[in-house]
Amino acid sequence: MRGLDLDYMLGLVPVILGYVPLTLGMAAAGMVLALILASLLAVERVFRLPWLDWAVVLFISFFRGTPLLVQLFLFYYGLPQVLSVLTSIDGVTAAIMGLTLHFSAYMAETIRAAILGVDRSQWEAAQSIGMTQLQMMRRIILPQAARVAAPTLVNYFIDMIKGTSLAFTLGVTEMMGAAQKEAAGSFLYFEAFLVVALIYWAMVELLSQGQKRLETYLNKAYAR
Amino acid sequence: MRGLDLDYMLGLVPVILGYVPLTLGMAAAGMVLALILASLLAVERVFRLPWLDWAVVLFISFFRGTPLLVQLFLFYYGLPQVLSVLTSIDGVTAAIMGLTLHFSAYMAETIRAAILGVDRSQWEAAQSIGMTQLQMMRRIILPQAARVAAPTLVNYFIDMIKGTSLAFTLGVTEMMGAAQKEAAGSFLYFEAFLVVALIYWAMVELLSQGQKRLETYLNKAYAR
Amino acid sequence: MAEIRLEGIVKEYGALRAIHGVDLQVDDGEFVAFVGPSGCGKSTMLRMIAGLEEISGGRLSIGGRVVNEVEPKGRDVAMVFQDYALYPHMTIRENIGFGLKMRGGKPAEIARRVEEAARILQIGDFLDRKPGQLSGGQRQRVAMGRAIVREPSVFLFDEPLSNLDAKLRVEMRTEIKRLHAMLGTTMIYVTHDQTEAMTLADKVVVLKSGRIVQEGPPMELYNRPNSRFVGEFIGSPQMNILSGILDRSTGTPRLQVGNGALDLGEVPAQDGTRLDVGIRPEHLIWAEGAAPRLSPVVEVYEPLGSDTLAICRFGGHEMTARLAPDIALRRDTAIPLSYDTRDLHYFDGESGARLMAA
Amino acid sequence: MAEIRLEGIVKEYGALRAIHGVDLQVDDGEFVAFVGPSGCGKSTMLRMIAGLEEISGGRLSIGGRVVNEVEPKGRDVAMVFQDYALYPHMTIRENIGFGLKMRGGKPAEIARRVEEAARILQIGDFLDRKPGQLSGGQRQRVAMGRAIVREPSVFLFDEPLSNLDAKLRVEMRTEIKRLHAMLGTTMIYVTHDQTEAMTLADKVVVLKSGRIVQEGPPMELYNRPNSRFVGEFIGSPQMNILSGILDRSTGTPRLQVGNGALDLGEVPAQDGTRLDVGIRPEHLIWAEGAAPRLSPVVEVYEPLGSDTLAICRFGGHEMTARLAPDIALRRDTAIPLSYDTRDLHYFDGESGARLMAA
Repeated sequence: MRGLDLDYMLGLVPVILGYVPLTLGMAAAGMVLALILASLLAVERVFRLPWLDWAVVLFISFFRGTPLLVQLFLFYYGLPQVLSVLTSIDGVTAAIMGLTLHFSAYMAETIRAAILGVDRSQWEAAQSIGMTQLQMMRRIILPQAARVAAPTLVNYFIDMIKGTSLAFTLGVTEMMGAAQKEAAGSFLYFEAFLVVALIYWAMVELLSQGQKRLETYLNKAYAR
Repeated sequence: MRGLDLDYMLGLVPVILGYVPLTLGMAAAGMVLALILASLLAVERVFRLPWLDWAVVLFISFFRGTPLLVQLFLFYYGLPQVLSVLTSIDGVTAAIMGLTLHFSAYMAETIRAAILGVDRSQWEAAQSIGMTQLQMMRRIILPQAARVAAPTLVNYFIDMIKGTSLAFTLGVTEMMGAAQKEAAGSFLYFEAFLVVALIYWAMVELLSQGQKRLETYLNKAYAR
Repeated sequence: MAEIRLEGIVKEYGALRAIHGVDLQVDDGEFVAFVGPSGCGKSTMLRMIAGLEEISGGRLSIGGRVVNEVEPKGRDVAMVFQDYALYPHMTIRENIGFGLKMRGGKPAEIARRVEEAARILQIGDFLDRKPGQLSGGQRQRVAMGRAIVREPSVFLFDEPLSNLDAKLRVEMRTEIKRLHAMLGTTMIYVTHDQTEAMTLADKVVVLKSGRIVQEGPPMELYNRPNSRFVGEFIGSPQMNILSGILDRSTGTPRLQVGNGALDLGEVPAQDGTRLDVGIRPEHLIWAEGAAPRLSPVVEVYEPLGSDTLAICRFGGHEMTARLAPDIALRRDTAIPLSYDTRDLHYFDGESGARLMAA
Repeated sequence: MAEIRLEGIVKEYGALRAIHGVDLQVDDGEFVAFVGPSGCGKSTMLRMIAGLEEISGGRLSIGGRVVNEVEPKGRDVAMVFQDYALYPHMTIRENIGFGLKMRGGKPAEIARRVEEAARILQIGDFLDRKPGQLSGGQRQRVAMGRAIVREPSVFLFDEPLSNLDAKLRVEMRTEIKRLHAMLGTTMIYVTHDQTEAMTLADKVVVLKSGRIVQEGPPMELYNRPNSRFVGEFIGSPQMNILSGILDRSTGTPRLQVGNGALDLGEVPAQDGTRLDVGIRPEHLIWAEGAAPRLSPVVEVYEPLGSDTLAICRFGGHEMTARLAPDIALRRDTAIPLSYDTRDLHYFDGESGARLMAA
């Protein structure tokens, strides 16, 4: 039909790159919050506190069991209708909230598996030298679990970066939104979305390389 | 602000359920195509054919490295601009195409890891009784790899079902699209999206249960 | 003072009884080995003493104090685990000193005691490495160092050598024996390997299905097993067992086995009794020239260098003789063997219990 | 006819040479064991014979035919793998028959041969189970069945028993020996365990760093090791080595070791030579009453039942004596030992080579 307009693409790159900080900012905020929430959920799942466990199980199941898009729509368009505090929620906040809840459910399972993966004799050795449950968790179990979980958690961070593209559907002008707006003027949709794709690809590739190095490093430092 | 309109929700359930076949149909079609494509990619990655390997690596990296949403927009809004055969592509086809390519990249890595996970001595034992590469693959390696990969592949199927929700952004009236339209009339967005979420949840829960049983069964039948 | 007393110790998992009321006395400074096939309850017993497993019934006292309800840390015991249980994220120094640090020891005092433990176990060179950089044998030493540094009154070992290869196992066995000689601390050692139990312990406790079958010094168990089970379990190669019928018709007692007969010594049993007669491989003596008591056929023979094992067939039984390495053997050939009837063990053919003179 | 000849066999991985030109003859029907510490190249050699590893140089012939370039299936060999390599998705019957099926065997003929192999190995009861349902020993039998059924002219075993526990290992060892007696097929067996090599093989080949150090019948290696390495590697407990200086000043040759001296026999070496003298634990004899040749101090002792090992210290060396079980030993006490000088082994103090009479 027509050739690629490379000049247009080249010109678009700095425009889209200008939105990278927003994308990374949303992902980073979501990651930090999700890590905290996931750790709490995971520790609960390990100790299985009565009266709390079923709620945690339900929470994890719901956020793993429904699409992120549906969750975002529910928070941004739906929830303000029934919760007055959320009436003036903006798209970015809703996106971060949605990413946090969605990924914390996944990450909780990863952290839980890593905690339970620590050998039983490690618990017992700690117990026999007289540590409290909390000391054990903090000094013995979590440092080991963190190393096991780290590569998977980095993977979730990568997924989260990709997940920020859904903020676009909440009307946030992030990379996709900006590309859409640009293309609406030029009508060069293919070029615009391709630029977005390539920038995402570059970000993810960089992080994947870092993750691979982390994995190699942890495997080496942590050989048993 | 206001209470939940349960009557409305109950009335909405059969409406949304009517779109479940479309969702499952898209996911199933995508899954079948992705399985075929992923197996081919995985086998290539194991044998590393010269002149093809770099292309497969690039393909997998691109489709894992960019958001599904961006891929769908690229195929539906962008690609028809430069490829005339795609001019009249409809949303459902574009969604299936996008899901196939996206998930085949992930599944290829799973299948490849499962193949390489089969003990080297299994290859050698097969080799020493004089099987050809193809016989080995078909009779010894793939049956074992399939069992290892199956639970993860079912997980990807679940992810694919959730991924179909993005077809909504291509203008396809699937579950989300239907809910959106309904809610546009009643203005009960929260209720509408909640119904969609609950139906997704139910579908995913059912499949997860099945997956867990499959995993237990395979672990038992396959103990070493 | 760290003698240990078990009185009627019971362990139940729901309706399942794993330990059936065990009584045992471990003296101060004694080295006791629990040995038995897998599932006999030896590890469960150790874990109850360590406080890692609750006691369902009976009384456990350490150093005169009943400790059934005492937390592990309050029992003044240190346990060495089969998989070492080292903390992979800490250096060896930190691993060894960690218990003291958690108890609020002074840094200078901790450092001194870590150095001392490292000296005893010859691991001073690795103190700043991580466990992942050590070999299996070195890790096992560190695990022992972590126990030693706490200066407990009892050491508990849970199959500590079973992850090591054969050669290292023999070396570490000697190390542990030296350690006991040096420290003089009470030690309880769990193993499934009878050689380890025999070579290490002052007292060997043989367990089976949650009960003590026999306890005593190694050589007592070896020379006077109280049952066919202990006879076969202790000693390598295994004791030969010949099952047959006691025949007193010719005056001297004989065992009818297959279509042959074996001379016996004084058996405290009646004519016609079903009998299992045991004889250890080294008690079957080459009887060239002399009149052999039996002439089994060699099936295979295995030269070990210092001895040769002849695996033979006699009266439908397989039996092993330990012979001098310079005897020339041939497959499918009968060999002349004899024995001293005082080296025979007599077990009841039904219960397997040793037959004792009235 | 399935003799195997290796002539100048070399294996290189890039610039690294793993096997340095090995020559070896394996006769038809012979049972040969390759033994050595890890990294000595024993597995590489076996894999080259199997065709699983390319040969970098030299000539390999099986049954008189050069097979350097022949595919594994064309060599008429069957290999038994350390981890069994059973196909987990097939029943035992299918596992055993699979190779025949792939070669286009007739179903009736396959069934007959599977049944025959199952009978020999006593696995007839498991034929319809999956490998996952079998114990380690049973799986090992199936792996052997898979090899037997093909009726190859050579069996290759790659550490087949190393995943089994000690007791089962001894049992299966005897089984393999019986199998060889029954089939009479040429077998090559790789192991790191010198006991397995000694007990199984007609000829033991000791490897070190990709070279054959010594080859010969088990007892020849045991009685006349050509180097300190072989002397220490073969035999358990290990040969004692005393390093010192040869002293001929008193007329009879003696070894100056620490501040003591040992009587030697006729040593083909000059006064003042650095010497490693080897003596096996069973050649140190209890010398109560008689004048002992040495009086080492017992550090620990280990009763094995049939014998007791005394681990002693003498002239700065650790040495082990194998004594009768009824000798009473005490820690930190000197014991009177003697030996026959004909049981001594003399090795060069520098090269470790056995000193031969000129």
